[in-house]
Amino acid sequence: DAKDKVKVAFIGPLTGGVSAIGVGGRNSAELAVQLRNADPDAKYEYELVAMDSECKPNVGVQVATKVAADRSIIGLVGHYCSAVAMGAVDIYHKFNLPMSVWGAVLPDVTYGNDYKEIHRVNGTMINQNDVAAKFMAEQGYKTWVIIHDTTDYGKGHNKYFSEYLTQNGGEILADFGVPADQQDFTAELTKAKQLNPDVIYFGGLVPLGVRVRSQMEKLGISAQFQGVSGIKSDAFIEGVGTELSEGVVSFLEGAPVDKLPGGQYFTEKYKAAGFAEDEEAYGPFAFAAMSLILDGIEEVGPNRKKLTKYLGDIQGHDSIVGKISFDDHGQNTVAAITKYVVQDGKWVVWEDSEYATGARKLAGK
Amino acid sequence: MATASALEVRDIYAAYDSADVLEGVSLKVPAGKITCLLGSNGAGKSTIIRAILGLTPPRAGDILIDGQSLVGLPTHKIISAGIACIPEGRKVFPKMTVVDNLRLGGYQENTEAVLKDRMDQVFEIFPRLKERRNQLAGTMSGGEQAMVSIGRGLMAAPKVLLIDEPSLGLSPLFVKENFNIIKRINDQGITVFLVEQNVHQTLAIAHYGYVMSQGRVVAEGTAQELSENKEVHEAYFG
Amino acid sequence: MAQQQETVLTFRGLTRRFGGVIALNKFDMELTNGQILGLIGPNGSGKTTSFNVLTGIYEANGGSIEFLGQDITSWPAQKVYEAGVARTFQRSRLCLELSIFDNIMIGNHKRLNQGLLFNIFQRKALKEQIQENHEEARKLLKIFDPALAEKMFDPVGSLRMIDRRRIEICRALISHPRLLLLDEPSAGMTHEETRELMDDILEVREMIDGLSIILVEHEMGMIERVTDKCIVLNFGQKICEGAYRDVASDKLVQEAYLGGE
Amino acid sequence: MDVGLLGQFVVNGMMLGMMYALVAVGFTLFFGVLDVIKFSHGDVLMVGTFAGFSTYLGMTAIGIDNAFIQLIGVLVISIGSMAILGAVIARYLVLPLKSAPPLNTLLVTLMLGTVLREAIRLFYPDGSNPKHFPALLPTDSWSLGSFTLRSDSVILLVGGLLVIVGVNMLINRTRLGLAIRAVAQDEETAKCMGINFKMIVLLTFALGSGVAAFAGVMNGLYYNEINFGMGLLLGVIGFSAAIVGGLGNIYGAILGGFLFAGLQTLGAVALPFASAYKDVFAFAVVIAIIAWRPTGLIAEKTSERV
Amino acid sequence: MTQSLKDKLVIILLAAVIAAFSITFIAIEEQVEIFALLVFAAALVLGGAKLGITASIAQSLARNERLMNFAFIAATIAVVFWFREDHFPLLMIATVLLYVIACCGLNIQFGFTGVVNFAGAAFFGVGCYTAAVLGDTSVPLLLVILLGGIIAAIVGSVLIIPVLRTRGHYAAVVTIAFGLLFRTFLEVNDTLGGPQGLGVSGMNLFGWDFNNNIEISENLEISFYMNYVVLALIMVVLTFVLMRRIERSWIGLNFDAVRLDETAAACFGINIKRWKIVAFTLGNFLAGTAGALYAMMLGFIAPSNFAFSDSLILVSIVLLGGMGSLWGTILAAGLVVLLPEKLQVIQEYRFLIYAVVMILILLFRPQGILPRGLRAYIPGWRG
Ligand SMILES: Nc1ncnc2c1ncn2[C@@H]1O[C@H](COP(=O)(O)OP(=O)(O)OP(=O)(O)O)[C@@H](O)[C@H]1O
Ligand SMILES: Nc1ncnc2c1ncn2[C@@H]1O[C@H](COP(=O)(O)OP(=O)(O)OP(=O)(O)O)[C@@H](O)[C@H]1O
Ligand SMILES: [Mg+2]
Ligand SMILES: [Mg+2]
Repeated sequence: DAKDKVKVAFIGPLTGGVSAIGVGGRNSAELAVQLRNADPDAKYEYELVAMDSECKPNVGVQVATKVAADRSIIGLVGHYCSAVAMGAVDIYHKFNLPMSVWGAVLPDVTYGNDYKEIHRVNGTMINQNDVAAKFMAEQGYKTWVIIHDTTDYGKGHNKYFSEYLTQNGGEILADFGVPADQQDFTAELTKAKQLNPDVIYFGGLVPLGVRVRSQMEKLGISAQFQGVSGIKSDAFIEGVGTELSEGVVSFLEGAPVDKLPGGQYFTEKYKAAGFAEDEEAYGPFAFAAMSLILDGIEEVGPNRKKLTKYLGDIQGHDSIVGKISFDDHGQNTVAAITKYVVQDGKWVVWEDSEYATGARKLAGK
Repeated sequence: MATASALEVRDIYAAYDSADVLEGVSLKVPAGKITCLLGSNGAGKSTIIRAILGLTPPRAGDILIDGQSLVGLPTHKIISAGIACIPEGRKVFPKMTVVDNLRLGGYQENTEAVLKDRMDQVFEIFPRLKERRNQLAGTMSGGEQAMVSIGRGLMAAPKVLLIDEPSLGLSPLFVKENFNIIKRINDQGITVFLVEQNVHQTLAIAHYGYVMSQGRVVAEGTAQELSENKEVHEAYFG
Repeated sequence: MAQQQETVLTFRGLTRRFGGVIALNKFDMELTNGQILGLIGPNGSGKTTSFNVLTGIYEANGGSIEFLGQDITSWPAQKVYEAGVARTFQRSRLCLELSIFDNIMIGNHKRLNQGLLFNIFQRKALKEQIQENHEEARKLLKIFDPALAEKMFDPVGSLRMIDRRRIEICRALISHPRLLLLDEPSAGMTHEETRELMDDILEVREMIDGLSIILVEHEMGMIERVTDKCIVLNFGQKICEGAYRDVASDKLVQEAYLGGE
Repeated sequence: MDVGLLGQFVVNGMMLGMMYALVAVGFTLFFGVLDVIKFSHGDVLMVGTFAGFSTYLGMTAIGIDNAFIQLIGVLVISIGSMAILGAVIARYLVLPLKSAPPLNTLLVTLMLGTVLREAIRLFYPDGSNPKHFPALLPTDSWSLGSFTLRSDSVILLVGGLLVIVGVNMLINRTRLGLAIRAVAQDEETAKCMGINFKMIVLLTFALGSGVAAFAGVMNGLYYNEINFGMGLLLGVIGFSAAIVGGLGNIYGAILGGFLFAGLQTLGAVALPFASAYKDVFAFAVVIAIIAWRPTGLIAEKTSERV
Repeated sequence: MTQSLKDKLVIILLAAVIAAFSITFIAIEEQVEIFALLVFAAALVLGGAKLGITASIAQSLARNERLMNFAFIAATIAVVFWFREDHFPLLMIATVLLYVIACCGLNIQFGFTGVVNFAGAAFFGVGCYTAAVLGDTSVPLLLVILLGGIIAAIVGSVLIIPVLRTRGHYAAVVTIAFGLLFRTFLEVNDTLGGPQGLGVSGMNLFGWDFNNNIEISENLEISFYMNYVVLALIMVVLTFVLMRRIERSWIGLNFDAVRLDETAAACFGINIKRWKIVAFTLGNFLAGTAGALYAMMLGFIAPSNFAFSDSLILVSIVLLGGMGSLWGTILAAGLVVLLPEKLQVIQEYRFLIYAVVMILILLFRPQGILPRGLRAYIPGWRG
């Protein structure tokens, strides 16, 4: 007996500068669907419709409309780029399409509206920077220079980090906003060198982060390099090389995947599925969000309104990124932030690292 | 004819877009002689030159230099076979100096000394060019550009020189001078194929001539014969 | 000559330099109503330059130009045209992608209503204007070549050189200028064609009241036949002035320009 | 500002300027030979860098680990392969569009840039992520107060300078250069002079693309990081630099390149507004310069006549 | 059958075929079908050209312009009606229409007058931001569209001096620099929402909210995008009429003269500066109006919509269609907007494929898909 077909959708940047993360997310969502289809107990047969937003709001709104207007699509896992998400949420609301964000970190995506359709499994940049500022201050650092890209992502990080850092007694000597496609940072870094900060805070994504870290070395800057979730990717380490990545710290929402009961399972399955690309930092969130939506459909059937309701009630739902509980804005509240440090060319959870034990020291300590 | 043809055009047809502009033209340009081609506007004279140079490759027919076919060869190969051209409308390189223009005329020659010699000869014929050696050719007056163009043709020291309306826009004095120059070139042993409107003076220096009309050769003969030909006389002698 | 000797154009000490080259050197000249003036001289003697300075393409470095009583020395090209000077170019400058009619209408700019609102909203009036002008252009072109007049909406790029020259002259004439500047109109034409062209130009002169013409030519037959007066330039300086017959027999002119027999 | 720091800015700016200038030189060449703008230039640079990177990986894999030999290998393969790519582009995309409006060439090469970029992203292993380009040059550094000078920077600067001087000599002093300039102005007449038109165009595109590959490798060696999008902005800036300097000659490209680098450095560190405005500043200055000198800083001599 | 009757039949048939093709193209989703359809269309056009059918159709069209215009409008309405309930196709159609308007603006600039503009997206963006800022005020929204255009034109006037002084590639750089500057400025400066962008309230006409679906009856609810499609269609028709009238008047002639030979134009009294300013301003105005409605339709705008690459998309529409060609612009806008969308199925490969398709089209039709013909001042009139 053939099962009924149900469509679910994924939206992310599949082309352009941040496509690595988008494709990783797409693969992870795909994996969730594959696994569910392989499950003999599943009630429906799922089909994934994946769309490319190019990380551009106008394209994002287009594909959002396409997905939302297609009544055969029941749920959506969408958006890594916050500006795109911001533009699209109105549409999901209008068409009553329940969705969960898998990567965008701008608080306003969930908090800027009262739409019950909108959820987010990953944390916002608020949580991340709160933890980051406290942690770095605890390490005894006093002065910072901030380099951030001028997209919503970088500017948001700059805003929240500065806010929390001042609360924690840190001092910001200078901040530099740079376009997301800048190649040369020697001017900014030379100025930074003159200011001689303890830490260089970088708010942006891997490509830019790699350049900043590499060029710090060129100019002989020995300050600690602190990144945001956007650089927590093996691509960062690969890009700057093992030597330069050593001791770089970064912060990411959610518990480390391999620490979670289901995490090991995810990593194995992802490998087994044979995707050409890595899952990247937000792959687990895409997987978790998709799984959550599939769980919902299994539970309440292929109906948008019911699924929205189901998602609204989610509390303490198990997932590979930890327990998911949505607050009244659909934001996952259990957004544990994990601290990472690069050790011997690998991202290691801070607490497990030789840095935590004191065997190795961060720069300037 | 006693002398062998340096250049021979056999029954060529050529077209630009659709209609044929040349309809079965045959010509012989004997070595060491001046052969002229007369004809009214739009008769297809320039098209023959373009066909010889491979710029408007003929649709049918053959073009031979020293018995070797040129049809289908790219222009630069045709030039290497020993042909040079002084094109209609001068066609100087406007953003280059006079010297560079002349230097390009001798592009196929590699020896600096030879080139210098030839350039000195050109300067001797056209003192104005020597004066203006570093002026951009594009800024020169119409007649001055003609001098550059002729000088450039001489720089190649070709076996066969194709000349298309060289006296266009030249002063009467210079037109005369020009025909003298062509004669002198020919005296040096260069075969000349001359397209002109200036019938009197052309026939005065040419050995043999053809008359074209609407894509066909309508008359031919020695210069003498042509000047005496009644029809030609009526049609072209003002 | 029908008209009285009213002065149309005066150059006083007109000078123009290009770097070290003095293209025009204190050039004095006078042209009266209805006159055809032949401007001749060796290559590079400044003939075209005098046209360019007169029409405002180049600025004069010295001297003055007076046209119909106005000092137009540093007027821009547009204003000179408005005042009634039209020209052809030594190297034909037609818009090859446009039709014959379009090209001629470019020359008629000052007689067409160029208002934005007129063109966009008063379509009926515009239509009439188009048709009137079409008729006029046809008539003019017919004088030069009846066959061409039937091809008004063909692109100029498809025409022979000689036809393009004719169109260029029509473009200059259509606006009924007071002064027509012709820069080597017969270049590349046979004797016969040259003669026809000259007849056509003379015919047009009869049509347009008080039209004066300056003609630059190297074809002495033509100069002899049509000019009332000749000026010979050499190195930017006037070396001789007078009727063609007198000028032609001048020794200096013979030496510098004509080349004695 | 202390002298050391100033020196640092100057050296950094010069490195940046050198790279812009090298890209701009390519634009000047293409423009010079066919009056076309090849917008895929930046992406060819990027592909060249990846070709060099792959060469390095390959050499390492077969056990060649002498940095000097690696460097030579990287340069030869990268420049050589891009020269071929440049010629292929000229042959199949640029020459066929010779008689179309010039903007169409621009569009086609722009699309080609997208093809190259996307192809690397999709088909190069893990192509969407940045790669760590090895430091193949000696990295000793001298410090003097706040001034640090690294030997690799010096070598790159000198290398870049040599390439530019070489290209300039080639264009202005040789028969090939003469032919390139002639072809640029009048194809048919150039042919009548006995110039092999097609060959010259292909050679020029090969030359320009080879220079781009050199700039790409230089970029990789200097920043130690390469990625599939690196050519995009570099292309736009190189183009702007070539124009602002003036398309008439190579000095324009050099001047434009250094000017741009100078503006960006100045905008980032020395002006009284947030550094994020530095590109706004740089481009505003570019507009102002062009308004002031409509044919570039080193204006082309006009050769137009009426 | 008489010639004129035959012409009329040909035109109506053609419009019907175009409508059917558009509907199929917009409706299908399967990769194979899309390629099959594209190949089929290409074969049809190429085959038609070989057999001379295209030429004879073109003649029929030229003889009956009025009918052709109406037939094509009818075809568009048929397509729109077909998708009356489907939001997404209507959104795409409206997007195409608005791109057509913006590209008409660019056509005036460099198709007619030769003033290159590589900052089309920036002027489009000015319109968008105008709508975003004014959308919440009490300014009537129809006026906002107009204001979008006017403000775009005013912003453009900043560039007038460099644009007037430069030509060709130099002018290109002026606008490229402006486009980059514009986007960076929006991103860095937070007054207009910064990189996060701005929400835009929807169009509202005399109390009629454009963002609500139109309920006709119990089981027929027309998509709210229909509002925008209709308004956009009206704007396209107006733009089209304007473009045609410009082209077929002395203004169009002046534009052409300025583009083709500035020196000759000046010698015949044509005021180069005036016409360049008119073209530049009018072009930016059109781009701005299109932008204003686009922003209201989309409901959200951000700086990354107005990048250099977006300007290039506009330029490529103009070139692909054929410079100065109106029908070409419409065709190319359809292709350039819809094709990447249709290629969504191949996801990350879509830009690769899209770029390859564009290259192929240009190699086969270097002058654009429908090159502009000679000016016919009065349709069908040849003196
Ligand atoms: N590029 C071209 N495209 C189409 N037709 C052309 C082209 N060049 C010339 N023609 C046509 O070919 C015919 C012959 O032209 P050609 O230039 O050979 O004549 P010609 O005898 O040299 O005349 P002239 O004395 O004017 O130089 C003319 O009718 C001309 O219109
Ligand atoms: N734009 C310019 N730049 C530099 N020199 C120029 C320029 N225009 C003209 N000249 C020089 O000025 C002189 C006069 O040129 P002009 O064109 O007026 O001569 P002309 O009398 O028309 O000659 P021709 O009969 O050969 O056309 C020439 O020596 C020419 O080289
Ligand atoms: Mg000829
Ligand atoms: Mg002259």
